[in-house]
Amino acid sequence: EEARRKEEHELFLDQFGESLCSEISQEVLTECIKDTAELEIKQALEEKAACLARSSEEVSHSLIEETLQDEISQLAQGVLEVELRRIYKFLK
Amino acid sequence: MSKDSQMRAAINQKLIEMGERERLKELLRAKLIECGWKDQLKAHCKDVIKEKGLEHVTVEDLVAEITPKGRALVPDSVKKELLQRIRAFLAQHSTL
Amino acid sequence: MSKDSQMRAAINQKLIEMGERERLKELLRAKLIECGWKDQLKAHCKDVIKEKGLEHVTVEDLVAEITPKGRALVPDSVKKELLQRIRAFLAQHSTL
Repeated sequence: EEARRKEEHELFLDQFGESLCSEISQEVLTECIKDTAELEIKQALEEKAACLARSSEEVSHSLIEETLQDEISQLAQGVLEVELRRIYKFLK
Repeated sequence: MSKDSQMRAAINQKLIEMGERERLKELLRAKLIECGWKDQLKAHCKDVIKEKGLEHVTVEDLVAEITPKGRALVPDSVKKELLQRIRAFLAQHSTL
Repeated sequence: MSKDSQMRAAINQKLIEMGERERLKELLRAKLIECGWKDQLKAHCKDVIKEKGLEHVTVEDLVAEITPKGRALVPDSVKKELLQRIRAFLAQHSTL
């Protein structure tokens, strides 16, 4: 009788242990999975925003550089032509 | 309430009162980091985000996608260790 | 292609598709006149010609000489305004 009760108790502890293990694992995994997903999305969004900010600055810089090159070239040509015409007129 | 249910309720209460439930959860969290599970899950997250596109994926979508692999990736050794801790506690704190 | 290069290419494409790139260049040209940049650089040009001598200077020489100052003379407020315009455009039209 004693042995039978002991055996029953051991079986109960085994089964209960397994179900508790499963329950705690489920709880921790659900929590970790959700936290990880949230963090990864947050980090991805932050990285994207940073990339967009950097790239916008670079695009802006390129646009300025391109425009300056055009303007400087035109300006230099224009000023030189005016000076040459002035000198030519003076010489005439 | 059956005798078994009573015993389960009593043990659960003891687990909580003695802080052991929290310690077991902490142990599992630590083991999941130590064995590389968390890093594997992060990598899987990144793959899913890349595949679906960041603008198309919500937290709920991502959780649904990564959960099967997340559960499958838990090493047997980690489950075994948790179970051993639980059994040790039960052996100490449950009486016939 | 790096993520940044891809993003830059995508931004440029959007700006071009919607005609915004041309509008931004026009805006910049107008600002460069408005803030006196053009006048300052013209004066600098004349100084360089005077210094080097008209017979010794080509358009290429002149461009090479005045470009550093040309870049330095662009007011920060103009650069800032251009960047803000780009950001506002992307906020409105972005599926990047």
